Amino acid sequence: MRRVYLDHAATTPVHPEVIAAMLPHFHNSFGNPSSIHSFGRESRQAVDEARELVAKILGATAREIVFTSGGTEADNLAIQGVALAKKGQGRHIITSQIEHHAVLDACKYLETQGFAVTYLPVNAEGQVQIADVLAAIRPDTILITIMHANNETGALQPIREIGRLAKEHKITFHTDAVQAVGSIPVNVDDLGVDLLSLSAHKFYGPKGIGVLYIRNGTKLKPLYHGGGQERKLRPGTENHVGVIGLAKALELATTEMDTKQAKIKALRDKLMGGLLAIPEVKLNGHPEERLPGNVNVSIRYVEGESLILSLDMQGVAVSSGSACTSGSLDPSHVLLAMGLSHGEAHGSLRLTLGQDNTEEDVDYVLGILPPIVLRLRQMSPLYHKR
Amino acid sequence: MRRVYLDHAATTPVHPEVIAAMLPHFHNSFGNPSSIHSFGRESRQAVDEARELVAKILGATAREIVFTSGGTEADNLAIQGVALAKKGQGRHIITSQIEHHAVLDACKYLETQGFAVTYLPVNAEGQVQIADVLAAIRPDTILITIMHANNETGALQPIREIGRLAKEHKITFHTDAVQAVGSIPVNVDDLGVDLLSLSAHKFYGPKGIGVLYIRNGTKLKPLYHGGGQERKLRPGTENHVGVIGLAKALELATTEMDTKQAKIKALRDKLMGGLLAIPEVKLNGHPEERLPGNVNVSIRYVEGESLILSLDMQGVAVSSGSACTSGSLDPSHVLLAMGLSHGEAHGSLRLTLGQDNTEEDVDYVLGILPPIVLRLRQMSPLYHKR
Amino acid sequence: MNSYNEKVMDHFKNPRNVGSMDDADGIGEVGNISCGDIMRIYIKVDGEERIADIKFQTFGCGAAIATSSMVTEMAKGKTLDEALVMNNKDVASSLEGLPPVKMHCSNLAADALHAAIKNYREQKLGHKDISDAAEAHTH
Amino acid sequence: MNSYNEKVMDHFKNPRNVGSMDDADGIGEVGNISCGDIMRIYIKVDGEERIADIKFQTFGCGAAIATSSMVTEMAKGKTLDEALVMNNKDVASSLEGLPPVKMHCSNLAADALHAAIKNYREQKLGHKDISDAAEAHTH
Ligand SMILES: Cc1ncc(COP(=O)(O)O)c(C=O)c1O
Ligand SMILES: Cc1ncc(COP(=O)(O)O)c(C=O)c1O
Ligand code: FES
Ligand code: FES
Repeated sequence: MRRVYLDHAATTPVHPEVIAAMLPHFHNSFGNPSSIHSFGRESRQAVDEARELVAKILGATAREIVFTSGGTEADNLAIQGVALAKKGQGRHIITSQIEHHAVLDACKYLETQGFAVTYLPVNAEGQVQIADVLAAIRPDTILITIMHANNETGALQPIREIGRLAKEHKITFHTDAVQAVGSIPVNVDDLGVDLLSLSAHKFYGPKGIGVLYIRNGTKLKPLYHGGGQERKLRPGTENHVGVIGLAKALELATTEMDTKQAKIKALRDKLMGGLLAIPEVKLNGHPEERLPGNVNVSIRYVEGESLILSLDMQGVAVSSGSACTSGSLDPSHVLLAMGLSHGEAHGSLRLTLGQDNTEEDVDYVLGILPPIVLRLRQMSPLYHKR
Repeated sequence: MRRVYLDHAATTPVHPEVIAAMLPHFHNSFGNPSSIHSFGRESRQAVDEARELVAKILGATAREIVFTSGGTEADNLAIQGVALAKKGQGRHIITSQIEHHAVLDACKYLETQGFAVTYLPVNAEGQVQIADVLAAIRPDTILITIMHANNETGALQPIREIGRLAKEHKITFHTDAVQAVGSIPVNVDDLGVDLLSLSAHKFYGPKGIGVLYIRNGTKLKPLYHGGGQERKLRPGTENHVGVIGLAKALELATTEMDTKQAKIKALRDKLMGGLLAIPEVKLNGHPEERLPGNVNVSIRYVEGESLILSLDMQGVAVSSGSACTSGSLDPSHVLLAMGLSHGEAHGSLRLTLGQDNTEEDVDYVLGILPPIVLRLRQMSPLYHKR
Repeated sequence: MNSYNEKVMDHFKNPRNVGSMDDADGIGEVGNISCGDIMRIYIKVDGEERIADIKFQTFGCGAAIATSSMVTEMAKGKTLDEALVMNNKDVASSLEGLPPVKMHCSNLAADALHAAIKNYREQKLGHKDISDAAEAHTH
Repeated sequence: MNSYNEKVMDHFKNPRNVGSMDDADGIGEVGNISCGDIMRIYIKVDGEERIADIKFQTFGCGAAIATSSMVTEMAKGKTLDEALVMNNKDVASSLEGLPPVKMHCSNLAADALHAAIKNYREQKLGHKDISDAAEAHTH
């Protein structure tokens, strides 16, 4: 059976060149980067080089790059770390209703610790409005955290504008760029962010490794304590293999990014067109200002999981809502925030394309999906009631 | 030049069979374990199997195993997590002066948050005394955290006895078994622990992955928040490759452990004998109750780093103090707690053997070390003053 | 949540008794308040108060579809009283279990059946018209 | 801390002027309070108050040994007054830099030299005996 992977927003396969870059460091150059002997120095050098490379690509300096165990940790370190460091100055945080759970749940935790959080709404296209950010700013606002691109709809947020506002008001600004990095250009100065999270497994790197970019001078306290690694902000023996893989993956993803992403976007547009040609299918998120690989549609009268399972039975991997919230049954908080009805949110489908997808993949999906939709609709009491 | 790695307590090379077990999961079975399609289910199954295996080896059940990004995170999750969960019941914690920085620094952090910590002394052989534990217990003691084997001297601690005491007094008991797991048998029921930390890179697994064992019923709060992974105790996309590698490494390390460790111990004893034959060299830590691969000696009149560099110039990798505290200049807190003088602590050398070391390795080290010691002593003002 | 057993998958792939009924004697519809999914059951009752025919329509997840299919299989041929003692657990165990987070999905099945029986009885007593199917909400 | 440059490693591997002096004109010993390491410098002073010969003994890390070696090289042949204006930074930069965490190690070098000069001058003034070398403590 043909297998078509259209869930690159959930995770990506590790690129063969990334595997090749990591491989020698498992068994040959395996030293602890903190050891002073030659085995350790080799690892230290590899970590240093990787850090330089990541910094260069993001427009940062090496000491502003802190490696974490992934996006969730980077988000938590940013949000809880700033809260811990600045709680003397204020206890108000601004975020949005469409953030990833790593951000939302960190904020909800802080609410239990005496912080006040404003969850900004979004418009029907899934975008935060800059006027809402401005209106939410209070004298005691210490942090704004708004994602760069949404993980469900791919909708891009006005990070530059928020960056400018944050600077004017001297508020620390974090962006969760986990979905953006590797798909669109990301430069920390251009965006005007103080903190930025990314995660390697979203751009053909390994799982379990990410970065928190921390602009020099940003006040932040660590969440856990131990050896002096990562300037004490994230102690523990460095996962040097992961770091090497992350840097290599980032380098590959950002080399000829325009060409690669244009190809992905062309396929995506074809897929989007085909899906929207099915009756009563509606696009979620902004039609243009979205990640090049993302389509998100609501298919009326059909429930998401049945759709995924049916596609899966024919070899096609897609998702509904966010794959990160395994076991969650609630309809997507992102789509609800955009004003979708429960039924529309529950019948959403996210298809996210990647570098290896082909036109045949798109044709295959467009071929099998309509009969599946028809079958499920015929099973649905809502379809008959309409 | 011959290269001899004698720093297995700092980290180990990943075993070729572990690499082989991980390799297919980078690019082929790469799905996000939380995805419901077949790519996700494959990863989920691999993670589930790994969890079962780890649980079985430790004498635990699968749901008691929480994967973390390493030993430092496991220690912090255990200590801060219990403190957060039980602060209503009491705010006193008992630990020892010889813990790893991941434990010590987590405790020191809690002291700034209104907790009281007792740092138990050790005897001259580097072992915590059970009577001291008993004497330290207070009505408001919520946690005892004592390491299983020390990372510098390899000295084994009376975990079973402390486990019994903790149970009698209904106090949660955590052990940092990062150095013990893979070198000696570790069974959670046998030890009577509620929480136990381990880290894969200490037993021929990859870096950046560890486990916190959490006995059913133990109260613990997470340190960061996000998706529902690892029963919400440690959210974030699972590093399934790391998990698979950890389980495989643990399986290999615990298969025929007796035979493997007896071989290591025999080499260690030869090395230890040879080192102690050098004048004014003294063993640190208990002569018998120590990890099979560990030798730790103080070489009088000589400073540790110069010794390491000199050995490194001849291809031999060893350490002084703990490799985990890169950039730290203080003499080992462990050796000072054992009553060593500053000079003795500063001239300590830790040699830790592993599965691949040979008799030739030991002979080589015993051949080159005496002239190095002599040279450094002749450079030392202390040697001349004696 | 991502591993249904083979029996569940079989009922998801080839659901028994899907469809509607123009001349149903009773219709039950329930909505699941945990997730908002909806199930509707149509029954045809014979002279001995047995379920002679049964059909379902479901807007819901894989587990919801599989349990709908299973409950119709189990109910067919039973008397109404027999059908009323069947509960949600029975349906789940006939499917050889559901993943823990999916247990709540099985709540729909027996409840929709019971609602259909209730609807049939109310009509017989002349309380209600067939056209407004008994609607109920469950956990 | 784990990457010394080549120049530092050269001085560590082949330290210049190691040893003691039986007939020293001045001896300086300093201990580093950051780490407890110890450096001792012996000088022989000629009639023009020039450092005719110099030796060191060090109990310390790689950086301590390399800076000891470097400071003796730099001091040799200088007048005492010239030697007194040399500071720790000069030594570190002659070694083309030290890792940040090792900068404090270079504190020993110039200080030990200055202590030796002080010891020589105090003896000349008859204040002190050669046998108790001037001891100082630095950061
Ligand atoms: C926007 C966003 N933020 C954070 C995360 C969490 O990253 P990780 O899975 O590396 O913990 C994800 C994906 O999982 C994401 O899509
Ligand atoms: C006893 C002990 N605890 C904790 C750790 C920390 O583990 P990790 O390096 O995986 O963070 C180490 C080693 O680094 C250790 O030896
Ligand atoms: S999730 Fe709604 S019935 Fe299963
Ligand atoms: S560490 Fe003591 S002098 Fe360098």
